[in-house]
Amino acid sequence: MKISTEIINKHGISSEEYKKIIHLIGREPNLLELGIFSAMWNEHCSYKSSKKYLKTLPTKNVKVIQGPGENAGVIDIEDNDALVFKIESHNHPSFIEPYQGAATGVGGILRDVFTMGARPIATLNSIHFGDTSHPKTKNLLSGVVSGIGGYGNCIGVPTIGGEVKFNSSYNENILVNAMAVGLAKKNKIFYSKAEGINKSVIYVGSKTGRDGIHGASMASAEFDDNAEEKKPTVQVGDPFTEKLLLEACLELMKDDSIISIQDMGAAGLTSSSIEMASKGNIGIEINLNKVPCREKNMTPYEMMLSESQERMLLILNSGKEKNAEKIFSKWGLDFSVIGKTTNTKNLVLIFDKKEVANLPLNSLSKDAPVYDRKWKKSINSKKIDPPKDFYNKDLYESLKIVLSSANNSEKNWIWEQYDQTVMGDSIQLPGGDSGVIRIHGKNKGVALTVDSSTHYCLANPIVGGKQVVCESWRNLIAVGSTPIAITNCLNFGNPEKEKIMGQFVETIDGITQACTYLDYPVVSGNVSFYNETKNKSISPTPTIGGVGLIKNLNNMVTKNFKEIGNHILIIGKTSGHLYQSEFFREVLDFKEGPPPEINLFNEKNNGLTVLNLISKQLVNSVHDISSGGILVALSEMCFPSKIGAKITLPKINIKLHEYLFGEDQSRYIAEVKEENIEKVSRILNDNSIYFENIGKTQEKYMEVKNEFKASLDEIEKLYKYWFHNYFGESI
Amino acid sequence: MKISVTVTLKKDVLDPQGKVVKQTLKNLGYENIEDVRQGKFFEIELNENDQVKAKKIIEEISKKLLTNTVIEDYSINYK
Amino acid sequence: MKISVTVTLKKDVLDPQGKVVKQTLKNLGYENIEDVRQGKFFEIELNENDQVKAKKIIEEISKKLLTNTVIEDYSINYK
Amino acid sequence: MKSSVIVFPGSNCDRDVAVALEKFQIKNQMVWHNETILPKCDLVVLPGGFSYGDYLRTGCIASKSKIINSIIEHVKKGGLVLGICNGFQILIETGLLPGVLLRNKKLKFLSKNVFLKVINTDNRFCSNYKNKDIIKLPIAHNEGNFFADDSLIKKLEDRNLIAFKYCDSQGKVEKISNPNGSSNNIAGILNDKKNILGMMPHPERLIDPILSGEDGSILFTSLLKS
Ligand SMILES: Nc1ncnc2c1ncn2[C@@H]1O[C@H](COP(=O)(O)OP(=O)(O)O)[C@@H](O)[C@H]1O
Ligand SMILES: [Mg+2]
Repeated sequence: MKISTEIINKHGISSEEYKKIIHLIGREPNLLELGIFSAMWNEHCSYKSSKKYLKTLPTKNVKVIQGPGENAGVIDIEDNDALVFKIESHNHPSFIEPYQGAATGVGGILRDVFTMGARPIATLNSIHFGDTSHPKTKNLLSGVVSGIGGYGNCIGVPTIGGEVKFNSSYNENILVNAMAVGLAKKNKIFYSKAEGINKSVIYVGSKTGRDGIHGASMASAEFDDNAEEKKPTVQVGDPFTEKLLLEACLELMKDDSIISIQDMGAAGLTSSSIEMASKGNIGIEINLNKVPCREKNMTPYEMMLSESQERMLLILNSGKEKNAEKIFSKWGLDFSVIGKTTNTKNLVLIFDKKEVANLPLNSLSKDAPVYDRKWKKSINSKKIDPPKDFYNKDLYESLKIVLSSANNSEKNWIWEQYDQTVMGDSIQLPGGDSGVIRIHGKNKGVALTVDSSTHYCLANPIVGGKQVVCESWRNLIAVGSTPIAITNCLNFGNPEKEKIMGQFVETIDGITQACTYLDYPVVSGNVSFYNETKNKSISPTPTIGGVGLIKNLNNMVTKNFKEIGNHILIIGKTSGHLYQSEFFREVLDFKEGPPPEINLFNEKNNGLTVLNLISKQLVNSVHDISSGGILVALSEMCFPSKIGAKITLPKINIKLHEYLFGEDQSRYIAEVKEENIEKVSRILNDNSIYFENIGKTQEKYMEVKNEFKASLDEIEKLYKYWFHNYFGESI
Repeated sequence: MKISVTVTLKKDVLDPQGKVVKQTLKNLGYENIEDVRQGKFFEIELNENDQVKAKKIIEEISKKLLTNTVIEDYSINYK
Repeated sequence: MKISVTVTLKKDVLDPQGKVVKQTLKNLGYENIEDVRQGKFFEIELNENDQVKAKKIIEEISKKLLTNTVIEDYSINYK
Repeated sequence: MKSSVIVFPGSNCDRDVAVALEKFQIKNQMVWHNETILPKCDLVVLPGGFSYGDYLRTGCIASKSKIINSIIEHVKKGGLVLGICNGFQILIETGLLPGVLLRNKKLKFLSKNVFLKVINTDNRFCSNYKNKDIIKLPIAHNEGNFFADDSLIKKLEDRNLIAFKYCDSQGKVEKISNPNGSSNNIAGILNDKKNILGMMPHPERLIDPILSGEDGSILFTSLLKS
């Protein structure tokens, strides 16, 4: 069959790229081979637009065991424990089918983690939706949340944190980013690199069906009679099978059977087999008749490009097949020897005893196209005058507006749909600055957070990139953990547009600056481009998943106030930056202006000093000040224990609203007992840190002296039930 | 008027539930079960005597609410 | 042979799913929905040509597995 | 005291409950659902999770497992059985406990700490709750809406077979403190002989002060005493 230009186009391969294929393999590919190229060379697998810039990210420090390039990143958390983690997007599928899209997103990221020999111990998610008034938002939100829960709850991994944001730029392109964290032994990490010739290549897990067959979607009409029947379908997740796969893999990993292992994610069998073989610089031969299929008469094209979930590819040491098969059949999973490693450095596919594809592996991986896309500098948002009378706004009314907005209200409606406590090691549940999971059987823990920064990044990608890394770092500090490393998911529009590419390049610049300065490297991640519909792109949205270590759980803090009569300190300097703040946005509907600048020196100095105070047990509670500013942060510290606060504004030269709602960075609020206040002040002074003692905790009232005094119950109601009201649910 | 709607998964869409039910039946000794697919069934009581109007309403709600048309099909049964 | 089984909740058993569907329909403006009850639907492919035998098997598995007879009824449909 | 935790495909609280049992010096072993003979033990625990993915009906397919017959034998001989969450659902599908567990009234998975009133302390699972009958435990389920007809409810109430009811922090049992819509706020029930307890909340998840509470511990120490 002749490959027409139309078929090539429909595989998303440009004419330049097609010429390159012919050059690389010395002939025209057949349809199956074209499909394989299209899967491997697309943006998702090849990172052809982003590679150049991803290389600039800092990826190493003394704790990093494995940086980007494997299924997930790995860091050392001492005592022979290693933490394996990664974040990934499932944006497009979730927009089409929110439940299944989000569910399979969670399934995919969990596989990335247990492929490496780690038992998943926590998941987090960052989800972005359009305006709350947009007709699609409600369905998408409830579908995504129940999909995330549906999968994670069934597997039995606690969801320990996340974030949810609403913004019109996501009206037609929602974001669903899922992060998984696993625990492994440092000396028992499994990698995907194949080794050795004539080793068995083994397929395990679910059967292959016609799920989400890439590129074939439209092309199939031309080369198939019963096109309708073979239309690609949305992937449906089967968390039950995944749970079995998890247990079976971990059981097999107890001995030394496995040479290499790779989950079948995007581009299924194609990318997994090619990645394993090309990393090992060897060849691979697969007999497609051995692939377990769900439907009758599946073609090699369908088998190679299917994205059926819950499948893995293994390469085993010789003689280990029998034992492995026993384990997988005990768990009721398919197990099939589908091929072997070879010394040809080619991918060879056999079907019905005929060779149906034969491609040099280099042409699919190392020689895949890499682009140096054109980009232009972002036009950063300038300081234009805000509405003049903003300082006439009633403080208390403004606080209520901010706290009862979709973006700033409590997300309990969401996290209550996620099992947060399974596995019995959830020390800090969603609702704090970071989730904290105890390392099973020990008195140490890891702190986990995901953060993004839509408004700031759109206004200024470099500052926004820096800010989101710093916020993540701050969230980890605030619970008393030492930040170690991050994973990141970069969600952007179409990189072929100079403006979007510019946002991407500049965001990475900001991330790199902050990560480098804070010694907070990137160990894994994912890029999601083309989040764009009808020429309207999403705001640039880097999502940062941060991980920190708490060596001694006795030195952990939470954000809720502990006692009445303690001092309240604002640590870090407040200069009252209101541009891009929630106050401007929610109360005045004013969205212009630059985001707050970040001084990395202060960020680090403030953070490390706060960490020091926590580890000396000199502070009773800590919360970082982020969106909404001091007044919102203070409210969040009051609600959980129903302890109020009475504050007096320091005598400084900024306006009330600026002080209370400003979003200056690198700040924390800390609760300090009378007996410790001198020591704390001394430590802060010794480290040249600016701080203010603004008042004391008191009984169930939130009070700004001479301004307002309000009962916590009244404010909390607004904060807690936004989602219930949105869905018309009784409380 | 009583009307029932049956919602089934489209062909080629994975049916994890059906799969487990089939396997369980096999384990229970029912060897000749070739396949099981699980769907949903709705019995709707509608206060509408006009057949045509009723039909329109049921069609609408089947599409809008009862069925996830990305992965499911429906069929309506007027008794 | 293809056989389908419909499983429905008994009349006096609470049906949280049906109730929510009904409420949602009302919220969507379908005022004349009197009641919605949700059940399950199974399509079974059986490798058995003998009608009588097939019937016996399906009866059995409906009772043994597909239905919780404490709260559910089933009906079988031979096509 | 010896216990057996039964592991079904899809169980996911099996390790958690084993950890809890061992913490309180109950010698435990894990038993695979496909075994036909139950090892000698005083207590059988059916753990939480999603056995068989909760497909078809929660607990239904697990209730057809090979091990079930020997659990029924164990019960007949007066042995103890504790079913937590999915374990409770399995006990109901097996017929060892009456009633049925429907979807939560809001049709959503619900994971949060709830308050419980211990209604019956005169059994081998709850005796140590005598001194503390308002407790806090987490729930995490999709199908915990216990439903029973009037006569069964009456029987459970009359014979004092309800172990736990959802309540508020003051111990008031009201509709507003009912998270999932269950009849009479029921969170856990006993069989006639009181050697079987099925409950939706997870005692094994709150056994340590660092986990924001230890009210679950009391259940395990009660068992140990018995
Ligand atoms: N989708 C979600 N899933 C789970 N937890 C969430 C979700 N969204 C928000 N949360 C939790 O709500 C709390 C507040 O979130 P956020 O305002 O983003 O925190 P911060 O400003 O500290 O980054 C955090 O503990 C977070 O984990
Ligand atoms: Mg925070």
